[in-house]
Amino acid sequence: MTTTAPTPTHDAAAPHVDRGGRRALLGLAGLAIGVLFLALWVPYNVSLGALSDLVGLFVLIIMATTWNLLAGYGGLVSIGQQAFVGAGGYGVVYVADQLGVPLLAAVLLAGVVCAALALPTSFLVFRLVGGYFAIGTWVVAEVFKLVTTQIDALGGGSGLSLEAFRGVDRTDRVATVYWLGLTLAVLVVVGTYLLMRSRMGLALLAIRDDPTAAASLGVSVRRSQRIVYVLSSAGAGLAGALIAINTLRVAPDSIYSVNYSAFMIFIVVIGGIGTIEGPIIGAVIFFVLQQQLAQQGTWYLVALGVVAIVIVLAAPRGVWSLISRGRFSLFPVAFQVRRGRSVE
Amino acid sequence: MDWINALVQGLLLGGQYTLLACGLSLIFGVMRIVNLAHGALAVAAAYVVLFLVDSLGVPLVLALVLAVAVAAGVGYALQRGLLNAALSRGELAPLLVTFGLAVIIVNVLQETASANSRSIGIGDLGTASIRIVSGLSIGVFSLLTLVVAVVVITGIQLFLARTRVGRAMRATSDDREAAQLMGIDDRHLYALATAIAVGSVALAGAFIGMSTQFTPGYGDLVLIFAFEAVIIGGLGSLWGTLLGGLVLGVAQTVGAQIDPAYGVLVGHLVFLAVLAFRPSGLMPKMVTA
Amino acid sequence: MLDLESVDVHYGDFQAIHGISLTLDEGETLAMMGANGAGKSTLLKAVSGLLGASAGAVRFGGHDLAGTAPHERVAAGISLVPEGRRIFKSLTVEENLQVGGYSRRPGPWNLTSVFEAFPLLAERRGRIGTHLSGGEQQATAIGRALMANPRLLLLDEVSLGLAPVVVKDIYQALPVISSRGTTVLLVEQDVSQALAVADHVQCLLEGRTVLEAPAATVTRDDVAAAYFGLEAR
Amino acid sequence: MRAEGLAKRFGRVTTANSVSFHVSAGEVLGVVGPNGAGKSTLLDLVNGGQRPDAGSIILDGHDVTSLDAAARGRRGIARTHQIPRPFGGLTVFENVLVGATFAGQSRRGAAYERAHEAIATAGLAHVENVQAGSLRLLDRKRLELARALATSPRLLLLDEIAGGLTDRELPELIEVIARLRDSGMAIIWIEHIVHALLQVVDRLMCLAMGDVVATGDPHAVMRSPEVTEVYLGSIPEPEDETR
Amino acid sequence: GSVGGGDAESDKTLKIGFVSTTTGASAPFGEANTFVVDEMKSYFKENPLKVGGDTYDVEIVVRDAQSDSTRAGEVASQLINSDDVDVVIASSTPDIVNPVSEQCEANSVPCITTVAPWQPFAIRSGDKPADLKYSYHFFWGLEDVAAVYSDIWSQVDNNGKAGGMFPNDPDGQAWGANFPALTKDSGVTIKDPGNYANGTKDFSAQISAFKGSDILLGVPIPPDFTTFWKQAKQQGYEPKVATIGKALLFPSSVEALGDIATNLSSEVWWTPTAPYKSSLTGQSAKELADAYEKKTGQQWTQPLGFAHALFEVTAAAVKEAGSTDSDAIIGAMKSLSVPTVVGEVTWGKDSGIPPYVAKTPLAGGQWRPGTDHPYDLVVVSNKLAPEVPLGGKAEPLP
Ligand SMILES: Nc1ncnc2c1ncn2[C@@H]1O[C@H](COP(=O)(O)OP(=O)(O)OP(=O)(O)O)[C@@H](O)[C@H]1O
Ligand SMILES: Nc1ncnc2c1ncn2[C@@H]1O[C@H](COP(=O)(O)OP(=O)(O)OP(=O)(O)O)[C@@H](O)[C@H]1O
Ligand SMILES: [Mg+2]
Ligand SMILES: [Mg+2]
Repeated sequence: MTTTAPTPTHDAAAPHVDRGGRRALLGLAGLAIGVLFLALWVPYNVSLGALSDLVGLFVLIIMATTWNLLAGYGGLVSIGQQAFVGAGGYGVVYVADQLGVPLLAAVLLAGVVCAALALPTSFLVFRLVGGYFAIGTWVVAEVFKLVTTQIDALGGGSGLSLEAFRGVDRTDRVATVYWLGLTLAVLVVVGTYLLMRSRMGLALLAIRDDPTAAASLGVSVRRSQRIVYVLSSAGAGLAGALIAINTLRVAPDSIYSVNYSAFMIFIVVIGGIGTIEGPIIGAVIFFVLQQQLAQQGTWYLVALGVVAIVIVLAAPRGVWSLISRGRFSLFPVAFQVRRGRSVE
Repeated sequence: MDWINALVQGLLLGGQYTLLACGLSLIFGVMRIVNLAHGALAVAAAYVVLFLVDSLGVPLVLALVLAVAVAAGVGYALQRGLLNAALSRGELAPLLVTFGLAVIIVNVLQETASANSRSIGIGDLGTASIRIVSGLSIGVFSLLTLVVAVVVITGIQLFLARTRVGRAMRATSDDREAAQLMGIDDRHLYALATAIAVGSVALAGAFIGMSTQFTPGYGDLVLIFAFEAVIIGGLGSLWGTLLGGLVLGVAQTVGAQIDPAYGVLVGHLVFLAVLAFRPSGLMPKMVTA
Repeated sequence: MLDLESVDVHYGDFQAIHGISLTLDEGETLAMMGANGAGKSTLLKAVSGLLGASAGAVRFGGHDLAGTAPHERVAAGISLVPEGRRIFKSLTVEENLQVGGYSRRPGPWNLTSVFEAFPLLAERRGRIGTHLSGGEQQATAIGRALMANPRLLLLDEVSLGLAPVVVKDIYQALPVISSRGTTVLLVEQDVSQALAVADHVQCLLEGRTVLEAPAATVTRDDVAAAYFGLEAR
Repeated sequence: MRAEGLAKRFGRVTTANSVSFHVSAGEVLGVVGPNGAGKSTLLDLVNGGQRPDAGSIILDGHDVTSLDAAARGRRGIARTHQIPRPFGGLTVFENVLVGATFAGQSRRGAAYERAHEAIATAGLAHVENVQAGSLRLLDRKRLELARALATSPRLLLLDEIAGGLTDRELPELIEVIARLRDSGMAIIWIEHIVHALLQVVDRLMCLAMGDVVATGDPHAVMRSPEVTEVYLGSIPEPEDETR
Repeated sequence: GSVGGGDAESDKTLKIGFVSTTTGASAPFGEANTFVVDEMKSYFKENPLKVGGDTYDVEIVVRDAQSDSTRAGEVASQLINSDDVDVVIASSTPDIVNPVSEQCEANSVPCITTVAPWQPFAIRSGDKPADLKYSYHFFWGLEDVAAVYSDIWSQVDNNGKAGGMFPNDPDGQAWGANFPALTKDSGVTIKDPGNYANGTKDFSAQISAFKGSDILLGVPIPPDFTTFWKQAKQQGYEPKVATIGKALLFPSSVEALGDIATNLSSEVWWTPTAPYKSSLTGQSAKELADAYEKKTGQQWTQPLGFAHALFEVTAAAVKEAGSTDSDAIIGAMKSLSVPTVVGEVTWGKDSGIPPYVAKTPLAGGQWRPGTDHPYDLVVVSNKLAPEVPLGGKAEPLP
């Protein structure tokens, strides 16, 4: 149905919408080079220990990226994503050891299990908003933990060791986990990027800013948020699975620790919430801090606390915005209107 | 009788949760800050009391008063120095700042006071009880905690509902800029709110310190219960927080009576059930804080 | 009583007000007019202290207000009814008014006199802010500002969104307010309403004064002409 | 669109008390009424932002009462909010694109085109790349309109979009509304600026206390004694509402 | 190159990686570690290890597991893969030693652990001991602690009924699963209402279940025991004897209980009065404890001796192996026997336990108001370790 003829002033220049296509390609090319470097050069030139540490970095990237998807784009600030880190960790051990699924498939299956758990959970936690949602998700994570400790097949309160990897050559094992971690991290980041460039991304941004207005414009608020919650929980599950196959053991208090959520918040806020780049940069910062300062024991943790406070107060939009100054983006999702001749 | 006992002990336990939760409720209600440092602050206050009593020989009651005063001062400074700034930097900033604070407090305590368990000695008071019938006794100290919790929460509630400053606090919570236009110094009022909250946390911490042993990291173990009490009750209603604390306490003891494994779990499940059926809590906005 | 001397106001890099001066004597009413975005609200914010002037001076009763916070200006007798009402959503109407009196300045306005002036509020005294309609909110906002017994009342588009009956009422109340010794600085779109109550008129265009005259000497067309400046780009 | 017997209560406050009305394609229904009469609430009920306690809403012969706001949006009901609710973190274009994409055109190119058109109609082209959060009030109101238009609505609900416009800006808006009507859109317009309303509306409805006081020919309605009494205020009391 | 080709090897240095717990909830377990590591560093500096004909420098790399199980696995992996340690040692709670051992198994690096009863260490999933090749553990088992507890109970008049407080953690699970069978012979039946979650704030359910039981036993964490014990007093549950693991391990937690700590009993794995000597420094248990108290100003704690013994065992194993090669060390461990400051540690001696476990002597003690310290741990049972002198007889609770 035609409703209006555009007013004459604006006829002249045909506007076109720029989504940073060229620069996006550049960004992706840069990323691809970085990934190739990590995939093909690094493994042959650093120690096994460094490789195994880097898995920790990939875990952080996955956790932060998916948490950013949830909070930064979906507007759902959760402090309970450790529920799925834990479920993913236990999931991979259970599926690999008890069901005998090959390890790589077991990791993916753990992600699927988490998605399946997240779906019913969402019906409960979505009744809550804001601070209530945050605390509610935390409690849900505690429930996940307590229920896990009641299941004998999962080792009750003691935890489980991963046996599927026993007897695998050390180099093979570290290399497998490393490449798997890298692959998953890349998939999660690229997947998030593509999601944000899709219709869904636009819907999410609208919902984050004003759900009521979004609804009246035809956006299915609940459905979109639910999809994001399920996806990001699956991501947290993958991270948990990676942790488990890297450390070879899961214990309830540890794998369901609320610290994971604290770290996710730390990384995302420090890096820059609501951007694709922010969580990656934040993860690198956090990783470096962890590697450099962990020897200092207590003081390391104090330093972490101080860094969190200082950065948040000094650069509330995160480190990425300090670097980019809002002028460019490696992963552009914004729509920029350009006109041949300006009408202004 | 076991069940009645579970119920009564649950109410007493609820007193402890309530006492811990009222500061949280105030900060959450007035500034929407999810204060992750709450547990750490409580424990820090317990160490202050311990230090005053054990090292300086200050009488316990005086030590409590001093600790509350010190904590209130710390709360005021914290708000003016850090949290006000964090508040103006988006909703996640306070979350991260309080988390950072918690980590700092816990680890500085560990460096200075060591990781050993401590307790604030209260002698026979800790074990004294009133026997109602066989199989049902009420611990004097638990009862005292409940009474103190009710007194503190009533005090804060009346303050918010009835006084000029309390009203101004709620107004500031609604709209900071508009509050300034009413002649309200918003930063000062927020700092006052935090001072009151942290003061009450100090009291809660001291009572925890008297009832059990604590280590620098102990606060994390109880923080979630305090949050649950606040939220079961409903945002901004301190009566709700009291009700929430009691409901949670009873849920845990009754759950434990079914099977000790279920104590904490049933508490969480009741919390989730309340939210599923009444997402804004049991008593939202009786007086909005 | 209120003196602005070549005041500049910036939002970051953007200069919204360019060297505006004005003088307002005790008990006078000044109507500030101008198209959307002319800088009227910005000027009021600068007077109430929500924004700082980047150059020039804002003087009230002879004192330079530079560096005084909004709440201190309220204590000195400046009250702003902000654009968009901004009432306290979780407080009742009555509590909103009480908070308005937070600074405890003495004067004719108190709960009773405000309820007298706005009977519609008296009826809804117990209702909380979220449950008020737009007009009810506006009335509350004005009443709230009066509770501070201001010497200078700044009104930013108070008739926006109000039923004609309420608008009429407010404009009937204005002379009463100023007759009680309150100086009024009024921002208004409705030219005839404004001209009816104002002593002086000042028109802004893109942050600069383009017309300044006693209300009695100005016609609707003069004001429209001042607006023309904008259209002529 | 037809509404039958709509009722809505908030606790003790009745904001709609069995309200029935209709509006057809190519028609503008004006709504006036004292503040707090329940006008905005009525729009909420029509667009699905709130559920009525009773009554039904029929769009093109289909009962849509049970649909939520998003579904109704996709069926062609769009609204503007009295207090603008922009997506502050998105640019104006992106704001409008949301409407164009989810309730209008799902194909990307078509959605872009729709968004450009809506922006042009609402006169927002000069700020299309600006973050909506930093817009001033007038542009926010225009944005409300643009977003609603982008959904290609068949029923447009306008809530006080003329407030704050200058004497020069008003005619432009009226012209836009007239053009929209002529293109076959059904429009419900709430406004307190009566003289503006009178220039385009085909019928006028006056609400008070959740009841329809008068409805029909605009001028006749405005002259009716009930309306004069409750709305225009010929009697000294500002509003005649009893609880 | 090959994956992980960035490694660099160095010779004639023994590199020991120590997974410690200096921060977090289990920090009290690691309190003595810093002291021991400092002592060992200066000891080895002056006395490099003589292995065969060679002299080996000893380097100690400490990493903090922050009381977190996952972190323990990570730091163990770092020690192995980044720091290239020759041996990993770890102590304190199954939550820490198990993930460390898993890493060593996966990376084929010798691992020596202690301070966790052998059952929760060995039984990782299901109910069979795991098949471990690189991990060697020394400590006692539940059968020992059960024997010690039975001995203490037998010294006090009781009705043969016991209440057990077992949390839902590795220790609590192992105790709850094993104790009833182990104490049956001594005629004591244990009432176990079920494993509760750590951090439980109300024990009314347990207290009403335990009423009428003269004996109390359990492995709660310290704050939980304090809560329990005070509530028990309030609600009128007064057992005649209480033997509690973990919660009564550290003097500070006993002190924190105040008066109601008197005569509570606990197992004693190490005490300065034991007649053992360090095979490295020659210090007696008493001298080690005194040195610790002098340097830190804190009362000695039991993990002190075991932290020291970890280094004794490691040094002995490397000497026996003749090199730092992991297979050689593993070979040596199989039948290693070392006299340490916690007693004789010998692998491959006991047939009833997994081959990678060596048992250490265990006594029982009771906390009594002391002279130098507020509370002293007085040995009241030495049935399993007759060489440890008794300090008295078990007394009933006041
Ligand atoms: N927070 C802000 N940040 C940046 N620019 C702003 C901000 N607020 C207003 N402006 C700009 O300052 C100029 C003056 O705005 P102001 O709100 O004072 O206008 P106004 O005359 O009150 O208009 P209106 O009739 O719309 O209320 C406008 O160009 C506006 O875009
Ligand atoms: N959520 C709510 N709970 C209780 N009362 C409400 C709620 N929302 C609106 N109301 C009340 O319903 C009445 C109608 O409100 P509505 O916003 O529809 O009025 P309106 O006709 O649009 O007025 P205005 O012209 O001032 O915008 C008002 O009296 C208002 O106080
Ligand atoms: Mg304005
Ligand atoms: Mg309205």
